[in-house]
Amino acid sequence: MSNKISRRDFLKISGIGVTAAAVLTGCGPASRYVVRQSYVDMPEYNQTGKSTYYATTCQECPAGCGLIVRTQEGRAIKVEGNPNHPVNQGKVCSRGLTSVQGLYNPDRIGGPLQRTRGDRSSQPLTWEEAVSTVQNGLSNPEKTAFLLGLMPDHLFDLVTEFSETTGAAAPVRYSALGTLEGRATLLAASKKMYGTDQFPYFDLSAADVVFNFGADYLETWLSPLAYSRGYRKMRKQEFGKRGYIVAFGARQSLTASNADEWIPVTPGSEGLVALAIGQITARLKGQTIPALFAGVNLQAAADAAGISLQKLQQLGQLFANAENSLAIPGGAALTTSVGYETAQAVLGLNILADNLGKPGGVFLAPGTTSTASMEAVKTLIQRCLDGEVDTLFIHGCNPIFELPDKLGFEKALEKVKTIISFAPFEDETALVSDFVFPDHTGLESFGYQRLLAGTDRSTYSSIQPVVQPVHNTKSTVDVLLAAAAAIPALSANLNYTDEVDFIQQKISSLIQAGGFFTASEMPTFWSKWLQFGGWWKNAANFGTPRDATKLDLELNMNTPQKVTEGEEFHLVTFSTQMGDGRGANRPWLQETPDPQTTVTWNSWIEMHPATAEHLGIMDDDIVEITPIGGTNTIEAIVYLYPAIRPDTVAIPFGQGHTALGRWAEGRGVNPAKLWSETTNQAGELTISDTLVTITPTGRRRPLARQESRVGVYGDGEH
Amino acid sequence: MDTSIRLILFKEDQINQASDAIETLHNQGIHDKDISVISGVPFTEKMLGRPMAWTRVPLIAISGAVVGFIIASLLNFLTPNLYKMYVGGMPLTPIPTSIVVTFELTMLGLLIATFLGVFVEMISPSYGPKGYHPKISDGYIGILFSCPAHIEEKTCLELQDLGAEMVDPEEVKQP
Amino acid sequence: MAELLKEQEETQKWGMVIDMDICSGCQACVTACSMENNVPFVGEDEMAYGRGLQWMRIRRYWEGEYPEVTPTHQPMLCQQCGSAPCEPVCPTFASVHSQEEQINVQVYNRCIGTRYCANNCPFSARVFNWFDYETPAPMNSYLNPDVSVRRRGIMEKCTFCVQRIVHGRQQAAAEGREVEDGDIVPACAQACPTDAIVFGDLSDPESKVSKMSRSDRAFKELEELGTQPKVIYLKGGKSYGG
Amino acid sequence: MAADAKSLLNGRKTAHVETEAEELRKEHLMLDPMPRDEMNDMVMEAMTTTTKTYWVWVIGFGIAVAVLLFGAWGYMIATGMGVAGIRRPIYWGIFIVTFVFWIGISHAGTFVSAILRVFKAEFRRPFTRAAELMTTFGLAAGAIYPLVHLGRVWVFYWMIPYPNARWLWPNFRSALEWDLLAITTYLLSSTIYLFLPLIPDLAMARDRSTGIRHFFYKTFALGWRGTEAEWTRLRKAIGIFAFAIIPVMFSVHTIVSWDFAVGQVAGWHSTIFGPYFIIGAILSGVSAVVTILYVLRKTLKNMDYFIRLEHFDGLGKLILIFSMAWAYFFFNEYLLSWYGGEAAVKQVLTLHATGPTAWVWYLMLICNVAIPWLFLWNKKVRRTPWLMFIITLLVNVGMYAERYTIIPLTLGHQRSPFDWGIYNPTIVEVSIALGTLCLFIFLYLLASRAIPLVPVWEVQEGQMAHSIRKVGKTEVPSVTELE
Repeated sequence: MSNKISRRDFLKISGIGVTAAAVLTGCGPASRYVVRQSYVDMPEYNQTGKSTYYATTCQECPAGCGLIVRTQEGRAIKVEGNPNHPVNQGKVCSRGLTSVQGLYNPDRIGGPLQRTRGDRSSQPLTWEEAVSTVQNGLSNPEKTAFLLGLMPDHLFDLVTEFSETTGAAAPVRYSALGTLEGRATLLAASKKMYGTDQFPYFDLSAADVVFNFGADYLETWLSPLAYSRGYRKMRKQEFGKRGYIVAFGARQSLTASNADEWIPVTPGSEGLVALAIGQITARLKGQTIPALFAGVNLQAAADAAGISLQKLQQLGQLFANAENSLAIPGGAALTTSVGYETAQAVLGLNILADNLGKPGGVFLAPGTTSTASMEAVKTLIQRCLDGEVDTLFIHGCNPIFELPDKLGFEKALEKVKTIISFAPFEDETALVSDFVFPDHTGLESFGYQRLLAGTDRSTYSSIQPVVQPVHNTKSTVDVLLAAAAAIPALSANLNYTDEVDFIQQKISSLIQAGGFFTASEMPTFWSKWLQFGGWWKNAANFGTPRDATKLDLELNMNTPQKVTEGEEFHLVTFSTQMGDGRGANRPWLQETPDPQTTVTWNSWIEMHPATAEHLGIMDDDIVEITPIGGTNTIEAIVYLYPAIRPDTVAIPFGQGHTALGRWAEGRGVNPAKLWSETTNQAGELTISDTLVTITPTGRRRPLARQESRVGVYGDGEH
Repeated sequence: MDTSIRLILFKEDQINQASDAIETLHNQGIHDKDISVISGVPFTEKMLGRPMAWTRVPLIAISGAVVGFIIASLLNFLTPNLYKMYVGGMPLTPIPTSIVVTFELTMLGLLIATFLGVFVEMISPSYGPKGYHPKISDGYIGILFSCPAHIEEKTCLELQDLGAEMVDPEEVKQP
Repeated sequence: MAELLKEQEETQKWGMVIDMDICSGCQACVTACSMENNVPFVGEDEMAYGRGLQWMRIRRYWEGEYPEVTPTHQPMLCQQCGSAPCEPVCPTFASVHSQEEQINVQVYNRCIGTRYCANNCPFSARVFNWFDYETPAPMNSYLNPDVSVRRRGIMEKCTFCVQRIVHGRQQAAAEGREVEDGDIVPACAQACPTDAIVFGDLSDPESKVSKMSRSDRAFKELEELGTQPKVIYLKGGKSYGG
Repeated sequence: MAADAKSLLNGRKTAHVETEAEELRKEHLMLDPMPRDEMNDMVMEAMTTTTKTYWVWVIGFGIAVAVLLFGAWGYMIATGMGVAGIRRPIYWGIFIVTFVFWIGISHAGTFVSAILRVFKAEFRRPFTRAAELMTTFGLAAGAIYPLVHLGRVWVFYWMIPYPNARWLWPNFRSALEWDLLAITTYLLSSTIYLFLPLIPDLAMARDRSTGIRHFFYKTFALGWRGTEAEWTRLRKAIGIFAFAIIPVMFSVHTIVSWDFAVGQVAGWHSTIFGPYFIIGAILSGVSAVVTILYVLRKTLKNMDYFIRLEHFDGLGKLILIFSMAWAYFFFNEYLLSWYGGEAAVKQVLTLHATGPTAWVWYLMLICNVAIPWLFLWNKKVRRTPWLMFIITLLVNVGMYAERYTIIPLTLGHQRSPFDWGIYNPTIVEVSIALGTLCLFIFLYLLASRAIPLVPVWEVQEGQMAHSIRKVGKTEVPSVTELE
């Protein structure tokens, strides 16, 4: 079936994209951009009444899925998946689908502007003034700092090059999404256990038994569409084989609810459980118990996790007896003080299961990456506080919203002389910046993205504008290059005429690198690159993880924090379709119900009905949530969630914006306000260690849920 | 022949005298067609010894019902075929639903025609002597008759003997 | 009647199979449907009052008791009933059966908004335009030109992406061939990350939907009402072997 | 006969009569005749007396209609149906509830003047007109709702079958189309049925009025003189109507019930809905007649002569009977649905009785069953007009609750609990509902001063047929068959 789609859709891509045509006709760089034209004078590829399809890459999260955007009369109409793209193979998630609502968002910033920090009003600037402002900042490289998002894209490469040539500090990267995924911890543990700086790829498709320790791989984790495909294949294996999934976690995520079994373990005890399972497995397999698993006391582990020893034994048996067992660490399990150890223990289970590099086991996704750890953010904050940063460039990241209040980032910003935000929307950070030089949104810009997690082959995904820029925005890469060009010291090293030139130079090595298409020279390669949505290898070239430790390491796995029953609660923050919060201004993301609760347009706090009854709280009551040892409180509306541990409450991330436009502002709460600023061994925020108390406020507010309030809990309960 | 239209009145409880009066008129050679009885309450013709009044209301009513039935049948069985539209797995012209429409429209035709019958007959020219007096609606029974001049006096006297109240011909006019 | 049935058999019957075993409940189909079909968003207050306009909804029921509690997710959309209860009750033929596609079509232009069809739909698959929903400029730029934008006072519902069906047929005709299985994919099936939604021609016994609909896991929602739904669900569930 | 009438008239004039006969006369209007001219004067006086208070009420209700009904409706048309409280899955709310309510009320006139006429229930005579007016105005108020509840009322005429540029005829398989036809038929025929017996009374009013009133009455009296031919055709027409309008009346409320019963909604799809609705409608209609009679008697001049305790008594008995019949149908419907065991239906029934809105269900049972049964067996209660006023108001509250249970509360709890919803009527809906009540009262207020509210000729006809007859040692009323 998918073959047919691809043929049909590719016919419609009509060979060559907008800019490719311009390049082929030999025009100068300026005409690489689409020029605004009247409807009566549309270019020939924009036939009235006929759709034109462009391949590009989704910029809503770092997964880098390939898109095909249907355009008509110069408008982006509908986002569809690129059927040939190795990550998503024609599929697309809610976030990608709503990216046109970002493109055409009425709350976008129309052009470069200057403002007094914190003041919503602003003065417009010209791009010349903007470039010279950037130039001022860049001319003093030691005193600059870059804060970027997680995308491994061309901007990151350019900034990295800039810092390498000038000796400026390397760009700092942060995204709350990365924190919620436990990305840094996973990468650090993977390096420790498997020896490389590569993301492990967990091959669900052929696994018999999957033990999932907290990864929300069907929702937001690393590359949800790639993992959803794996999930499907796992359920539909040959000869009717249907893999068995066990999910561990204090809160049942959508991913966990699609597992066959959900084990509600105490937050922070996942590592102990993994170790215990390892010990049981090793024993059942008749192996000598490796040092990694030897130290754990089964009974203690079961007690700490809040499950029975019998259950633990049973799980161990399940894992040991399966032909292809797989263990996945991620999410809330990794964002604790023992997250790093937990990740190692879980990755160690895979070594024990002997599945490295085997179908249904663990592979390494092609492409190395550096961790984006909280330590770097902390260093940046320190630099700011020390007055070492004169100019701070912020792109693709909204630190005011995404970082815990306790880190003091906002305070540190006061010491920075010039803050330049490249945000296309008035987000919280853009509001406290001196300048906002809005970048294009993903569907208007050029670029590429190196894919690091969800692909089985080396992949560069191409980004091209599918429509003319809606506003007077300018690509950040162009701004930086234009500024650099005026600085002799830089222009010598950063010898790129503009963004497209930069991209072409960067991808020129791919021409002969053996992708699924070849070309003799750049223009042809470029046109195919744009047409197909990127470049990738013909066949899978997974890396095989090494067993770097022989499971000889011993882990010092602390038992999880104890809570006073009925008074203190573990707080789990989970990611939703809002991603790192930037989805909140897409009305259809707001209106698409949360899969588990069907709540729309707001935040909620999930609480077990028994807990709520104990506290005298009803559905839709507003409660005040106070972190233990903290003073910031937030108020959230209670959702009685039957699939959560009674000693745990959970809040989704992404709402609670104080800026970001009409659909995002003043809606819900931001749990980052409660997070502790401590980090674990891998430099990850230990957000899942947050303990809170709950106080009813006596107020109510019905959540905008799609479900009925009664009758949905099955027979008997309601 | 010279005639004049006279009206005599009886009180509502003088129905017996009124029927006697009509008989007197008959005896005087005045035909039923020259006599009209008007009253504030209905009396049957038999009470007054009069021939049955003529009306076509029932016939008109039936015709209306037939028209309604035909219209209903056209709506039911013709219009769905003009622009065929299939709904809910039903045939184009299902009988059960058409019965409802047929019933309503037949009744509508019947009832409207009944009214039209009354209306048309009311505003149509009528036979018999014309004339009216407001006392009729006070319950009086009025007998209108066209009387040849030569027997007028005699008749009037006879009627007065029966207790009839003679109305001045000047006052007898159409309402 | 017999003629009618014969006619029905001869025409194509579009159908959908939803495999609930691999449907994760991620709601991508909901967003995809809304973006494809110009479904307006209504905002928090209206959503809270049950006036969301999603043509597709994932019904989520909790089953079991903690800790064995788990939700079931069932995508619910217009079932395109062969004997649709919504159709005969419409006084103006706004809800009619398309003889060409064998689906239930809602003709927006004819709808006067009695909402009878919506009451009569046992699947609650129909939604009503309570207001005129403005999409503030320039956001209206993304509206799909193939799909009417509905004004206030009319019903709407899933169309099986009829614009895509028509387009697929035209495309096939232009290429001088028959419509092949898989040529036509509605937005939900196209987006579905796990390919749990499959669309095709049920009257073709070799089509993927036909094959899947013969699964012993297949069932139709509220089949006992006799509405002959064209959406077939494949029973899912934990530890079910199929 | 004439002798009887004469003696009665004389008897009335002489003060000395037996107490028994006097009591009978006091009790029965038919035995208490009055010269026609006096009766005419009484009716004319009632019709033409307009006090300041009356005009305050008229203007007050006129403004209320303009604001509550047309203001709120206009606002809703301009804004969208969303200003009403309906939502998924409850697409019909107060509009349809009130619609059914008014259609029910409209059964009053037909029932009183057609069925009671056919069966020669003589006590009907003085208030047939008042009841028929209720039918017409109730229908007028009710017929607004099919328009009000349309999402696009500006194209309502697409439902009307006529050759049109759209090449499209309406769908005669839709119960709403039947509704349109049935209500049109019923509205037209009940208006005519109001008008036909009115003609002689209009002639009466014509004879004793001047100016604009005279012109109005003269026009509408169609030149009525009261000739034998005129009486004959009137009698024939009324005869046809009395028989033909009864099935129409049954069909109207049956079709209203089919709006629900043909649906697949659990709790609606019941074969007994037709008669169940008809009985409910008659119960509510007859109750409303009592309510109106009480108000007329209180506010209109000379009405205590025409409307007597015997009428409250008789209507009270009817209400009791229909309350029992309604309870029978209700139980029948409930038991069989419950026994049938279809899960969805059972769930709906359970939720009616135990859900968050169970009070509506109990209100229905209390007002429709408990109150009539507890009070109306008692002759003293039936003969206490203010008590009857309260009881009949409560019966109509109960009937409103019944329709509310059947429509929004049933729709809210259908087969999929995921979609269940609670319906909260909004101020706009309530305003429109009250607006039609105001419209009804407003029309009634105007009509009470525009047309003779008592069919004088019918009363006189009745009085002429009645007499007191001595049987043994007592005196009893007797009726002479005049027709």
